[in-house]
Amino acid sequence: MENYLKEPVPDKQISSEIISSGTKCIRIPYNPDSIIFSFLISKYTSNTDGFYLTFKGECPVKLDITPSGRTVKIFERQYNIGQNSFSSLFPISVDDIIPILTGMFSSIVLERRLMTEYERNVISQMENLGVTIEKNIKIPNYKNLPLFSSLTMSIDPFIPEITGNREEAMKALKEIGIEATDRLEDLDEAKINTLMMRIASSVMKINPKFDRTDLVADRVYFMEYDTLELAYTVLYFLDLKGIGDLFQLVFTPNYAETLVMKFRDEMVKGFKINGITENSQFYVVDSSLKSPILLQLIYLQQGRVRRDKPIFVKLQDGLYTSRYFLTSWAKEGLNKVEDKYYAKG
Amino acid sequence: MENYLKEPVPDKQISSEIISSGTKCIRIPYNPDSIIFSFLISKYTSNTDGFYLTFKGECPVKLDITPSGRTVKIFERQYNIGQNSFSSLFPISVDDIIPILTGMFSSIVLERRLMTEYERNVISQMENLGVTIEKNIKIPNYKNLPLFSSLTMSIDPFIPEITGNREEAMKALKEIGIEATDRLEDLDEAKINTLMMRIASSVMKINPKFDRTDLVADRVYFMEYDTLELAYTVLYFLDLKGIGDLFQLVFTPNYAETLVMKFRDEMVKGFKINGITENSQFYVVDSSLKSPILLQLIYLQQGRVRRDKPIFVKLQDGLYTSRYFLTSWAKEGLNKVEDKYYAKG
Amino acid sequence: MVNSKIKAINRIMMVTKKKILVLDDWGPFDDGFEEISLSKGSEDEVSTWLGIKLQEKNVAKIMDMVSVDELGRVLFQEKQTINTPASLSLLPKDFYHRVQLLRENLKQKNDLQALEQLRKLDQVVNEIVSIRIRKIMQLAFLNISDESVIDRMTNEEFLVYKIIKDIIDRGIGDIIGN
Amino acid sequence: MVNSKIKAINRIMMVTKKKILVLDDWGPFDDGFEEISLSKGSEDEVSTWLGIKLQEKNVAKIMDMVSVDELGRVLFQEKQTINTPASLSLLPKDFYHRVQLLRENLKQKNDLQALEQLRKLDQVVNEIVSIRIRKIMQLAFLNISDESVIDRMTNEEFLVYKIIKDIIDRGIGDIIGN
Amino acid sequence: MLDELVSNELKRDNEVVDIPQDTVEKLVQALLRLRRKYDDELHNEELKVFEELAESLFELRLEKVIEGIEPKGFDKEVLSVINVMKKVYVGYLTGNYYTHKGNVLCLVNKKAILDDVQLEPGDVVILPLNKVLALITTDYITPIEVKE
Amino acid sequence: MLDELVSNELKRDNEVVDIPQDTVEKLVQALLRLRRKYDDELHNEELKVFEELAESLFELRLEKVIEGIEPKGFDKEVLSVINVMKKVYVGYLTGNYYTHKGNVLCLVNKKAILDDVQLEPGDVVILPLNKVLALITTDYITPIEVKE
Repeated sequence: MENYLKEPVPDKQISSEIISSGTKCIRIPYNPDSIIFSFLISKYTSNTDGFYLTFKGECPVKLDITPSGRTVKIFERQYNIGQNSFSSLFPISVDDIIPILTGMFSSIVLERRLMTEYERNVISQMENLGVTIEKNIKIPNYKNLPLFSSLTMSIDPFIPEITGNREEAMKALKEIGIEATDRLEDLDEAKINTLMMRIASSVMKINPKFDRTDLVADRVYFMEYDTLELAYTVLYFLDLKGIGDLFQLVFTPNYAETLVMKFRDEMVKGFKINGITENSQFYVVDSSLKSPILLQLIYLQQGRVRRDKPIFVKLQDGLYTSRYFLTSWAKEGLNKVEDKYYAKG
Repeated sequence: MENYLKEPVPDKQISSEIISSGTKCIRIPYNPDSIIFSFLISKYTSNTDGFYLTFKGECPVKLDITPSGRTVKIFERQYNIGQNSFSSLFPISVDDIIPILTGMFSSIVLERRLMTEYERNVISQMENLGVTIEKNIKIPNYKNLPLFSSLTMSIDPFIPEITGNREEAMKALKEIGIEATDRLEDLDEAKINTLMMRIASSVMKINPKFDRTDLVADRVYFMEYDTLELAYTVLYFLDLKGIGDLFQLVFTPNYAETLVMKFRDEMVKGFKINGITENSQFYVVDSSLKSPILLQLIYLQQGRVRRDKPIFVKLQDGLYTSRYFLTSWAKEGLNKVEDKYYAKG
Repeated sequence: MVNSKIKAINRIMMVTKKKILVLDDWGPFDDGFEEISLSKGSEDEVSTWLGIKLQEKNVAKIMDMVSVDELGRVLFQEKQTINTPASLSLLPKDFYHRVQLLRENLKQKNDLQALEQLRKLDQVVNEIVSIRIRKIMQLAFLNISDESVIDRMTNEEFLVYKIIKDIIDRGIGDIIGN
Repeated sequence: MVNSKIKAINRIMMVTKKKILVLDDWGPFDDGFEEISLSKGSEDEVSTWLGIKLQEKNVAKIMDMVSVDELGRVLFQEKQTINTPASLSLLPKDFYHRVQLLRENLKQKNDLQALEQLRKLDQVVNEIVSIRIRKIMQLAFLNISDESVIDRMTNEEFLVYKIIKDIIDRGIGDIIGN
Repeated sequence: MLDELVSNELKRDNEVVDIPQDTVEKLVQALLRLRRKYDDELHNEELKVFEELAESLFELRLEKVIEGIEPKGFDKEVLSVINVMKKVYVGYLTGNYYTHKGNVLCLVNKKAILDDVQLEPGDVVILPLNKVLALITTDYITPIEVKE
Repeated sequence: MLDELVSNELKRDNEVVDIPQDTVEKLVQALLRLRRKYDDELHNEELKVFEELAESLFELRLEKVIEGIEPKGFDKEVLSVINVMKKVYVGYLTGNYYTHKGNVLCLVNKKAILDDVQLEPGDVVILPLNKVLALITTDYITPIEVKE
């Protein structure tokens, strides 16, 4: 009875079909986009007894990420939604714009991909609710933050010496005649060009294939929120704190402000990445940036890591990782890796 | 890996093997002997968290009653214990004599069988703890009760007109020159003979195959308890009240006194059985004796019912039966049969 | 806590023993702990709840009761020593419970004379409570915890005494150093 | 119940506002409900817990405090009207809490003079409590529930008043007909 | 705010104040953010003050329910647990359950996994009193009653 | 006997009386038999009197625990539930759980069947506060904390 549709059919109907199915349970992969989407679904189910997300158990509704794309299974019907993020399937409303955008962009950033046609279309539909889209530089929240701050937080592209180092970021800006506290809109065309050149040349040192055009992307904002910054924030806290922050962001979207502020506070302290080693089962990154997901993003740019091999962070008292990389784990947030545990799992 | 032993091997070791296996769960058929045996096991398990009896679920220890005899499965080992009651396997101790005897005789009475060699052997071993055995008349507690009372409670043999009717019992005794309040020990040989004749002739009216020798059996007593009376008591309350009375009897054996007293109180009120009808799925007995098990015992003597077809009792407001006959039921004690429920089940 | 304690005191009183006069043979009754048999004309002791039930059935009469006259005497005594807290007169622990039983008896009679007695009873008890509670407060306040004085209180009065004493001790204690 | 209520009253007082004198610029501080900024030399109001913390850090000084002298005046006033319950003098709701703050201040000083003051304070407060509780009991007993009188009680005193009044009302009520 | 809630609770002696979910929601969300945002001495002190107030609110409301006052408000269901506890406690102590040394005989109401054992409705379990209580409030089991 | 237990509980203001299981056992077994044996007006009245006493014992002991006195005796574990309740209540009200309108985000601790859904350790559930409480006491779930 499986109704497998070969052609991707992303469709807002899928969400309403899930909601109206009355399901109180979704099986999902441990991934920010699917988590956010499921919380959005749970927000609109009328079930007052409870809502359940399982990662290994059986449920009538099941989200999957396969090499050939994402699928949604609702009882016997299966939809193939291709590359599109789950969250982009959710009906647009002012109340849910922040979680929808966060889910979408966490997927886009995590997978280092472009927006799909469908997702771009979703964004257009959001424009009358205040969402803006423009081609611009891929550093977080250049609209509202001083440039040194945006540069410090730039994970993808990772700018050697500058990312994670506020002083170096300020120095670099000063060298090309930009005030550290200037925002992008304070710069003239020439200065913007110089800035882009400066960034690109830095990035190329570790990633020779990088060029200036890679610095520009479709940049989506909603109110004071930059979707890129939101995505980093959510990836970071999913690693360090776990699923809770995603829950709160979905149910009380202005919680995003708390999270983004906290993310900036943590980033402004700066961090160092001292190198990566590898064994047959995992990578170890010696770093004061504690987020294995962001570290993977950084090393993916340099072609130094494989996606399917977990990243462990080396801290003073041992190796740590997050549930994202050890999905068999029953703990949220960053946790110490027990040697024997990992040997088993 | 099944270790199926063809020859029956009843053995006290089986109980200790179950207890030392540390199981906290036994799967059993809904039957007084297996229930009592399981409660005895649970009494000696060191598990302080809980003990579980399941009738359909899976457990490492499993009791079964098959056409070819009883089996006990402990993890991968299976023992075939033949006709012997489960309770007879339990190690003898003063504390547990009452529940062991009750379990054994509930099985013997319910199955209308003789004691097995093994069970007789168990009884001999109990003799130094005060258990007595003698060939004597099969009416309940002739040692301690006035004869009219024993006769009134005689379920097997069922004595037409006399069972369940105190006045008729007294009248019958008077007719053969016995004081209603006499006990068996007050009678001389001749009077005992007359009494046996009188009973046999009554029984033969409905069961022509019956003769005087059928009136005599191995009669086992412990303190003031007659095992036959205990067996009727437990069968009766399993029907009317459910598993709780069996639990209490196992854990606090002198609870037997409360139960036996209560059983006598109920029996002394008398009862009438107005006849039986049958359809494809069940028998209906119109009776003021509310115990379907005891009613089945009565009709089995006359060859009027099959064991595998449930007995429903017709009371004023509808048909009732007990969990013993509807094992799919999740309710204890006598419950009303919903038409649609039974049609389904 | 206060409510729970008052409730508890009343409930305990339902199982304390009361003297009865047996009006009719009764029993045996197995109360789960002992077997009770009463013979007509004898005096005996039973739990209050049972006494009440037996009285309802005219099987017995509770003897540990107060009469309206006795109440009058208690009041007179209290009034005489109205300003001497330590002169609290000795009442049985279940005094107020006895008053309640008396009230219920009078209520059931439902004739004019009984109603008049009821009215008088309420007035007298009101005064007794009023004087005694005032004395008990004084005792608590003066920090008098003499066994002999405390023994003169009913169960409820002792509870009141303890609560007030606790408030005073704590009130001061809480402020002056923890 | 009594314990829980007293605890609750003390806890509520930790979030009630207190006047402070700001000794140093401080803030902004986001307390989750508002943003607080204090400028040196100004007077302001903050939650008691924050006032205490700021005082510890020498950022502010709590002004709603009592002094040992003030306590003396209160005692004098109470003594003068010792037999007139209704003449309870008006104290701030958090009077005893202020006394506690004063005590802690004195304790921290840890010099001879402070110790002497502490001793005196305890004695004075002890007397104040004693007189006032006696008056409050009288008020409860006389069934005086005048707003104007109740307003003069501190939070704790009002609780005591209510408990005693409840006992009296109930004590009588429970017996005289349910 | 929390101090007002506690204060109202103190004022009403004979009822559990009907605090609506919305009132609580505002407080909870504000404190959640505070907790998530800050981790310094002052904010921790502030949270401690709030925690103590919340504790007092719990104590005052629960004590009312224990004394028989009807639970109301956002925590109605939570407070009602006391009444279930009371019923089970009384049932146990007055011999309305089949029991031995604090263990109680119960019937399973719905599919459950207890102690890693998968159980079906109608199965029978012997459990210590505290577990009985917890599993009753989740409706997994019912003690078998001696007299209904 | 039960009235003595209640009476002792009244006398001690600052402790929960350490009532041993054995004491309770005798009472429970006696009343169990009484209940099973009789069903008449007088015995039912007697049982009512005992039920009220048991209720008082519960109220007095529980109120002590609410006020912070350590639970003791045969019902220690039952009374301790109050402290779990208090912790969860305070955690909820002061924003230590991820929450929305009285629903709380929790992690599953061990295999469980909730609402007919079979769950594994590490699964995530959103539950109303009262359910959270019941399932915490059975150790099926733990609310995810905003700050540990």
